[in-house]
Amino acid sequence: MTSSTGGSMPEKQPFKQVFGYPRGLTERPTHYCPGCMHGVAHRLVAETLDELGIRERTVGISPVGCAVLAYNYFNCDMVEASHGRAPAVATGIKRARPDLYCFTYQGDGDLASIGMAEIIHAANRGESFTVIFYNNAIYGMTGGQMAPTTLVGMRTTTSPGGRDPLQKGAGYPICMAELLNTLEGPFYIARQSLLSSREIIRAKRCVKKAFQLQPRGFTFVELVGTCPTNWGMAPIESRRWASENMLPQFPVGVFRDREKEGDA
Amino acid sequence: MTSSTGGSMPEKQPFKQVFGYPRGLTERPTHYCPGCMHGVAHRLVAETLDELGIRERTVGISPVGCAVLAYNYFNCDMVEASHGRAPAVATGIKRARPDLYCFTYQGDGDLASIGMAEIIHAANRGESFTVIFYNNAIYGMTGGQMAPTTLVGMRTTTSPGGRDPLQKGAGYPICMAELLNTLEGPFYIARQSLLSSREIIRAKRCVKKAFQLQPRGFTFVELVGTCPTNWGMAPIESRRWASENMLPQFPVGVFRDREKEGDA
Amino acid sequence: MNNWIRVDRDRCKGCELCLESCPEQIIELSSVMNIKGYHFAVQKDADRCTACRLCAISCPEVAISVFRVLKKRQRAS
Amino acid sequence: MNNWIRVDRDRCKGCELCLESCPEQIIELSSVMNIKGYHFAVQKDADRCTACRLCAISCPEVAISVFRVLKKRQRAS
Amino acid sequence: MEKLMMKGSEAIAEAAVRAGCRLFFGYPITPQNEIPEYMSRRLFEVGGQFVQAESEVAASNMIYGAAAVGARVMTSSSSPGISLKQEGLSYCAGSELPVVVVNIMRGGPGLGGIQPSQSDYWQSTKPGHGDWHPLVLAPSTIQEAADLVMDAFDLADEYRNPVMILGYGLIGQMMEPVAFREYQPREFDKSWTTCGCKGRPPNIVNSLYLDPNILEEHNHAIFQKYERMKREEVRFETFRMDDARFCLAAYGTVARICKTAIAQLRDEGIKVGLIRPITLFPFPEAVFREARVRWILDIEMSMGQMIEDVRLAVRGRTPVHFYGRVGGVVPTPDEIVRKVREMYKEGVK
Amino acid sequence: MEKLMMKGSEAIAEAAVRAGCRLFFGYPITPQNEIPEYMSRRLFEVGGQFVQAESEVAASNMIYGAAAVGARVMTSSSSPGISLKQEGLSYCAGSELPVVVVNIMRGGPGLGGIQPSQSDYWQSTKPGHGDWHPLVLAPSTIQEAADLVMDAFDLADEYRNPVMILGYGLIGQMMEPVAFREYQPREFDKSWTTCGCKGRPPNIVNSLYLDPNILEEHNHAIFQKYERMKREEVRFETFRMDDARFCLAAYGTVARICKTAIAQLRDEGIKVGLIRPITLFPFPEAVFREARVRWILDIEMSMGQMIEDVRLAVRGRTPVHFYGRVGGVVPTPDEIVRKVREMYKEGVK
Amino acid sequence: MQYEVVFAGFGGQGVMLIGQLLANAAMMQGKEACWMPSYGPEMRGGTANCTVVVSDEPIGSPVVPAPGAAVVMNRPSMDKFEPMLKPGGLLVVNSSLIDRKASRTDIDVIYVDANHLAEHTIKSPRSANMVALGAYIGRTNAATPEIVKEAMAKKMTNKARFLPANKAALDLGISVSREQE
Amino acid sequence: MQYEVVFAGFGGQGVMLIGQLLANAAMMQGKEACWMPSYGPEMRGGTANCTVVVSDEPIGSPVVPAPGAAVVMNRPSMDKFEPMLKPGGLLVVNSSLIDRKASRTDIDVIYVDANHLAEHTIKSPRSANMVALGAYIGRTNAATPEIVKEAMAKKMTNKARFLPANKAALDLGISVSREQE
Ligand SMILES: Cc1ncc(C[n+]2csc(CCOP(=O)(O)OP(=O)(O)O)c2C)c(N)n1
Ligand SMILES: Cc1ncc(C[n+]2csc(CCOP(=O)(O)OP(=O)(O)O)c2C)c(N)n1
Ligand code: SF4
Ligand code: SF4
Ligand code: SF4
Ligand code: SF4
Ligand code: SF4
Ligand code: SF4
Ligand SMILES: [Mg+2]
Ligand SMILES: [Mg+2]
Repeated sequence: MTSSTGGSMPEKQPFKQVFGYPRGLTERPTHYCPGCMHGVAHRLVAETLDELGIRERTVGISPVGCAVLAYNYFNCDMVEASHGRAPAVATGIKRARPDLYCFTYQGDGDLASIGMAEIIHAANRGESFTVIFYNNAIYGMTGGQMAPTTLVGMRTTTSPGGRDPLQKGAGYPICMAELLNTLEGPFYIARQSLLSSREIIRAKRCVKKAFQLQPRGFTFVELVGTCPTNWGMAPIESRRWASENMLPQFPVGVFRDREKEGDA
Repeated sequence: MTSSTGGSMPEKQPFKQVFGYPRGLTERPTHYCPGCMHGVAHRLVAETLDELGIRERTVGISPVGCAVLAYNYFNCDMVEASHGRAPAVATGIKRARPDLYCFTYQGDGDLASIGMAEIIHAANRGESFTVIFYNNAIYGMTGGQMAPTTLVGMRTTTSPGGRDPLQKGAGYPICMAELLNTLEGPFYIARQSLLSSREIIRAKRCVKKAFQLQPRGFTFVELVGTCPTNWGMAPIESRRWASENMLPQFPVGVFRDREKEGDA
Repeated sequence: MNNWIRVDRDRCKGCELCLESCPEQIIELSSVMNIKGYHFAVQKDADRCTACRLCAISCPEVAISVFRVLKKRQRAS
Repeated sequence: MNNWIRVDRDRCKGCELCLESCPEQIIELSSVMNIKGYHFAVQKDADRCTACRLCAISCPEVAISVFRVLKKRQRAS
Repeated sequence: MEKLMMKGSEAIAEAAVRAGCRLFFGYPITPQNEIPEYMSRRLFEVGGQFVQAESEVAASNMIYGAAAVGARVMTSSSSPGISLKQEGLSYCAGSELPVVVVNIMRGGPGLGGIQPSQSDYWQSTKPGHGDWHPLVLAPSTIQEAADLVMDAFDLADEYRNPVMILGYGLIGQMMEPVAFREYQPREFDKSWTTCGCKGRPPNIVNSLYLDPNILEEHNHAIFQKYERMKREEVRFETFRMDDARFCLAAYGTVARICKTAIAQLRDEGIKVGLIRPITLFPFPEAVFREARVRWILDIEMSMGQMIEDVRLAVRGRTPVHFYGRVGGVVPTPDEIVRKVREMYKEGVK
Repeated sequence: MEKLMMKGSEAIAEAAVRAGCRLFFGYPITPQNEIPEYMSRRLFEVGGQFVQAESEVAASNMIYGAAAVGARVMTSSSSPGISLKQEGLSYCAGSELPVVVVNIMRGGPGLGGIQPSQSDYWQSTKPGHGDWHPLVLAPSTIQEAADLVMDAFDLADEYRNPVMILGYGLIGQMMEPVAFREYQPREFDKSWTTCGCKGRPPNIVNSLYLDPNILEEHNHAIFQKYERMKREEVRFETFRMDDARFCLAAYGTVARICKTAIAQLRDEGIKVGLIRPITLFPFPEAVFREARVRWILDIEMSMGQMIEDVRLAVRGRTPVHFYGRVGGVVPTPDEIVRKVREMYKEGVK
Repeated sequence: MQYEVVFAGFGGQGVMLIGQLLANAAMMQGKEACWMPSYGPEMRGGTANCTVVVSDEPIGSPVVPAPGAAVVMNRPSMDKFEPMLKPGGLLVVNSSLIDRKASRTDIDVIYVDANHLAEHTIKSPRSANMVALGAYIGRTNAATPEIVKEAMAKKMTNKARFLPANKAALDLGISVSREQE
Repeated sequence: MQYEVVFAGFGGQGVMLIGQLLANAAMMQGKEACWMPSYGPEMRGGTANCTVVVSDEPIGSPVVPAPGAAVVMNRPSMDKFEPMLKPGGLLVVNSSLIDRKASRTDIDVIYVDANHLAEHTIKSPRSANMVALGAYIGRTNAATPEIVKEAMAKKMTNKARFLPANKAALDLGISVSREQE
């Protein structure tokens, strides 16, 4: 992978590009806000498609949410699903074409609120696709309303006094990885965070694993991310805030790995 | 509660009626098939309304399913909900009138299939109503299709070769009590069976408890019952079959009791 | 003892669950049919009835009432 | 060392995540704006760059490429 | 009355609160998020309740429950969300429940776009399964939106039927001065509600009738209410129709755009007027039928939906032409002027 | 061709399989349970897949996915379930996906009943949000149902648009002889499907267009397909219209009931004929418009829905009257005879 | 010629089946045929019924408010369908379970002791429905006995062992109805 | 008399707010007023804009394809709205961020160094938008300066401490525009 062209480098020495733009992404700049980690999550998927050599056999599904335009960013065949129903769409795709790889990319409003029935039942049927679940504890796209994963006390435009499960019956943050882990169907369930480079590296491993195991069943990776815009924070601040506040609620880890269990 | 009239009894001795028709039920005969335990479940609720003296302050919600006509059987105000959405209807009722008691009565297709999102979110918000969940592992009303709680290998009209999670991706039985127990919101969660008089007595205790605790939050009682008609079994056989086959999959017990936990 | 049960014959659907539930095995189905066309439950041997209510508890149609003859001290209360 | 990074200036949104991620703290924002109106990231002291890629891994815009100068034995391979 | 400069969505929400609405169940969707957001602040202040429902489906069933126990309740959404509410709303109609639904339409089909559109006319006036209609009110200014919302609650209670406020981004996002009139509470019979059967036999809220003859009767009873609506609730505005030889037909803010166009056309000597239906169901048939004009030009932000009701109203006596923009494109006064001028020159096509 | 005595639902399912349908996603609801049940047996035999979806909403999105990768796919439901599918179907239309949907209607509104009804005419022909239509086929015999299902898959592929088979209990539950014609597979362009981008740039299946101008273009493109349907796909049957002075309008089995009535009326010397639309969208306007009759009597199992399309077709030139039964009541030939006789005596009302 | 007949009885009496047999037989004879069940919860526990229309011409209405014939296997069915019959119509009454006589005088009535004959003569209690069907086709020309038997053989493949009994029951029903002519 | 003006700029420049101030002021002056934002994802990162219509009569179209005036706070906004202006219309250009001159000759143009003036003269960098608003009302009669200030006081209650600076900025904008007359 050496190359003789490059930036403006002082001396011509032999070099190697050790990080570059993945083939799994189109060249289109994203519409995401500065510091939003949807872009990171996209890249992890894209790199995985490259590394596993499955880009041309993969169909991705964008959700309704900030990632709705993901169909412009992933450099593979893409389908745009209705809000929350990506797992049903993926079911249709994989039942028709089990030879393809398929992933859904969903936000927390999409997956855990309106799409709760669809994710649970697809997981329970053990449909063989991969879910990339971007959890930023808020509805980004629509301007910062409360999500099922919103933390207790967190202010959003529909929980202006902070999410209040007791006085206002606004409910508690729902932990999707743990919830799905009570089902028999899933093959692989993990949660990782995107809040530092090191965490991103760990997350990447899980994303890749999820795609590798996809032919054997339902694989699910929750990625704890941010929404600087609707949290009203600078990107760096949002990263810190998420580390301190979201990770205790949404602990990272591999919750299920049927391959390791030697279960299949 | 002594009474001087009675059946045709040989000698006139003082006696007491130790079991009779509850006020909580109307006198209408049910449309349920012979030996179907919907009737038992109804009676447990009705007796509870009587014993707690809340019949006139209670509104019940019938589902879409064999119990759809429950609005004719319960002797309290009744609302008929759309398929699976009884928890949403109950939310509307209790938010408007927290002073009322409210229960939903739902089947497994209603609650665990189409209504999955509604039951999870109502539970998670800790809405203060009681759910009576009649689990007979099948769609009774529509003629015996597979339900989310159908056992692996069980034949239904839409799993004619037996529910097959592996070859046909038909999924595994979903254990609703356990699933809801992963949420923070619920106050009380129990599962009991209706497969013998003794089990019914235990079930009654839980139903009553659920109503007693209702003012403090979301209470849920799953009742393992039968569907002799669509299982193609005589009532007694169905009771035996359920004991042997359903209870291992759906173990009885009290999964959560926040009162005991001293948690509230 | 002289307890007994009363079966609402036209509510009964002849499911036999009470038959199986009775520890004394003193319930049987009638040979005639009720208006719905079911053979209904009848108590064949009331003398042995303990008024344990297990039959009634099992009955999905709430067709059974149970009556207990009071012993002397019970009558007092 | 003489590794370096290249920032696609018009992709960069000036979020500063790479700044914070760089163990060498050798990235800063430009004073000028790119076409989108953002101050973009620039590597201020390439000499200290270890090509560790942590900046690139953190960048949501995939705006950073990382180049490593090969040591002699690496060149051989 | 003090005038406030308010966003349409917020004026709608505030008007609801002033009309006694204490319960709101809804799910976010652009371009109506300001309604749930406003309600999430406001309702707890006045002792009400706000629930962000898990979905539009759930929300449409939450209002069902709240209405069953006699509460004034509202939900709001936008086109795809309204599609999801169709089952629940049909239940409300079947069970004769008074609910108020706000639909701030956007372009379709599918995910479509979020810009203004009127392409839910059909699913609003002739909705989901079964024979039923909501009473549909289409405001053209923020002031009117606020007024109609107040009326909506009374109409819902009067007819025990869903009432829909039909707007789109131009109404929901726009700010205009609004003065809230003093709302005069009226008494409605609520003896049918399911609030506990103390002192009476139980009430049942239900839409299931297994006997076709009874279900038929039930349908006829519902349609008798619609007949009464047709007699008593039809609303419309006419603008410069007195001497008009040509007539524009448009609802909502599109009618305002037409007015701007009409001013210009009148200056050119083209005698054109406007009929603006305010109730889309019941549709103001008579005013169209009785309009003595050479032609009617129906203008919509859709591929042509209300036009069918206009045509049905005139029964072939007046030619009805169409000019539509769609997908979020808002017609400008100029293009309407051009279109009319063209038709004028060509004579009656 | 061998004739088989088959239930309508099963004939529909079998016809789908013979037309190459290998995927079925559906949710139980009376009176169409035989369709999913049949498919759950049959599809695995032919190497296909059957999924009992968790809901109608899910099913309508599963067909979306399967169609996106080029599969022949079907779902079926009944009225309340079709309401729930409205969002998903609008997405299918917006993304131009070929799907086949069977609606075995029942009485409404709400839970209604399960007996035959035609009160989904509106939500079938002028459905959910956004400007779109499925191509709607209404069979009147089991044989026709089987034939139309086969056509439906071709029409869906031809137009990349949802096609709906509209029936009700009378079609779904009834048994009649049916002979399945040899299905002739046709080739359709599937280069747009999302089956992996090997050797080409990625394909996108999508209905979102944030730029209103592009969304408007997209709408126009879709409507060009509808215009073509109107030219090329209109189907109807006429019965004894040659010398008819009066015309009945009815679709589905109701038309057969009309035929029985017509036989009797003709015996009495009343020259009445029948126009039976087979495609409800595109609606057979011309045949109604060109019918030289004194009046048209529209007969539906609804409160009057198709009648609007009949009226729009005749543009006021022919009076259109209505006779409806609703809630699951099926009109008898006798009552139609009586109604026509009455109108005949009164002359043209 | 058009035949319309309702078969009605309790859920387990096999009335749907005999309706289907008739419809199949008619089809096999080259006629038009249509079988229409009642469906839904009304079936559960209560009575079941189906209507069969057989005709030489395409069948108009599959719904027959006043059928030409009714085969009633139990009392509620008799109560329901006797009044609906066309004047001059045919009523086949399962006198084993129906203790009353027809009250109309403008119709033909055949009383057939179907359950008893099935149990005692045919020794196959479950073929009472076939006896009743036989009584119907013995009187009308909706389908020939031979072809009904062919239809039986075709349709009841998984119950082949009952075939001889069913055929015998059909014949018995035919002869009963002829006797009453 | 009817005024139509578009306020446009980057997301954070406060263009929506000055539009609302103008609309509020007009209303307080007894006029009809209408404020219409652009909304949706196009706002994110990109430009935001709103249209204000002020009139003595009920306002017809709130959508104004060819506005009488535009206040453009950044370059993309200028590129977008300059061509749309009505002939004879008014363009207020924030010359701090826009380096080019207007290319049309059939319109009035005011150049106002809004960011610079706000930062250096007013010492309140965030009130560049008020400078621009001042420039607009200094030239038109859509609303009087006094009433705009009243509107400020009413609308920005939670930012009262910025009020003096904002008023000063408004005045500064007014004088700049008057200077250029
Ligand atoms: C049926 C329907 N309901 C609601 C919406 C509006 N909507 C768009 S995105 C969204 C929420 C997105 O939140 P999330 O899934 O958390 O994604 P994020 O934007 O945070 O990445 C909603 C409610 C819609 N488009 N369709
Ligand atoms: C929206 C909708 N979908 C489907 C149905 C049809 N339906 C009626 S009952 C039922 C299932 C009932 O099963 P369950 O909830 O298990 O209750 P059971 O009859 O077993 O008591 C279904 C699918 C319906 N009425 N509405
Ligand atoms: S709104 Fe939030 S989630 Fe959406 S792109 Fe912006 S930062 Fe990311
Ligand atoms: S069908 Fe099953 S669940 Fe329904 S009433 Fe009969 S036995 Fe009970
Ligand atoms: S009360 Fe007890 S002993 Fe008496 S009949 Fe019932 S079960 Fe038997
Ligand atoms: S349990 Fe009840 S219904 Fe069943 S046989 Fe006994 S009395 Fe009859
Ligand atoms: S590669 Fe490492 S050292 Fe070099 S700039 Fe990036 S983070 Fe800093
Ligand atoms: S992380 Fe990327 S987008 Fe953010 S400042 Fe660095 S290079 Fe720019
Ligand atoms: Mg989110
Ligand atoms: Mg069930």
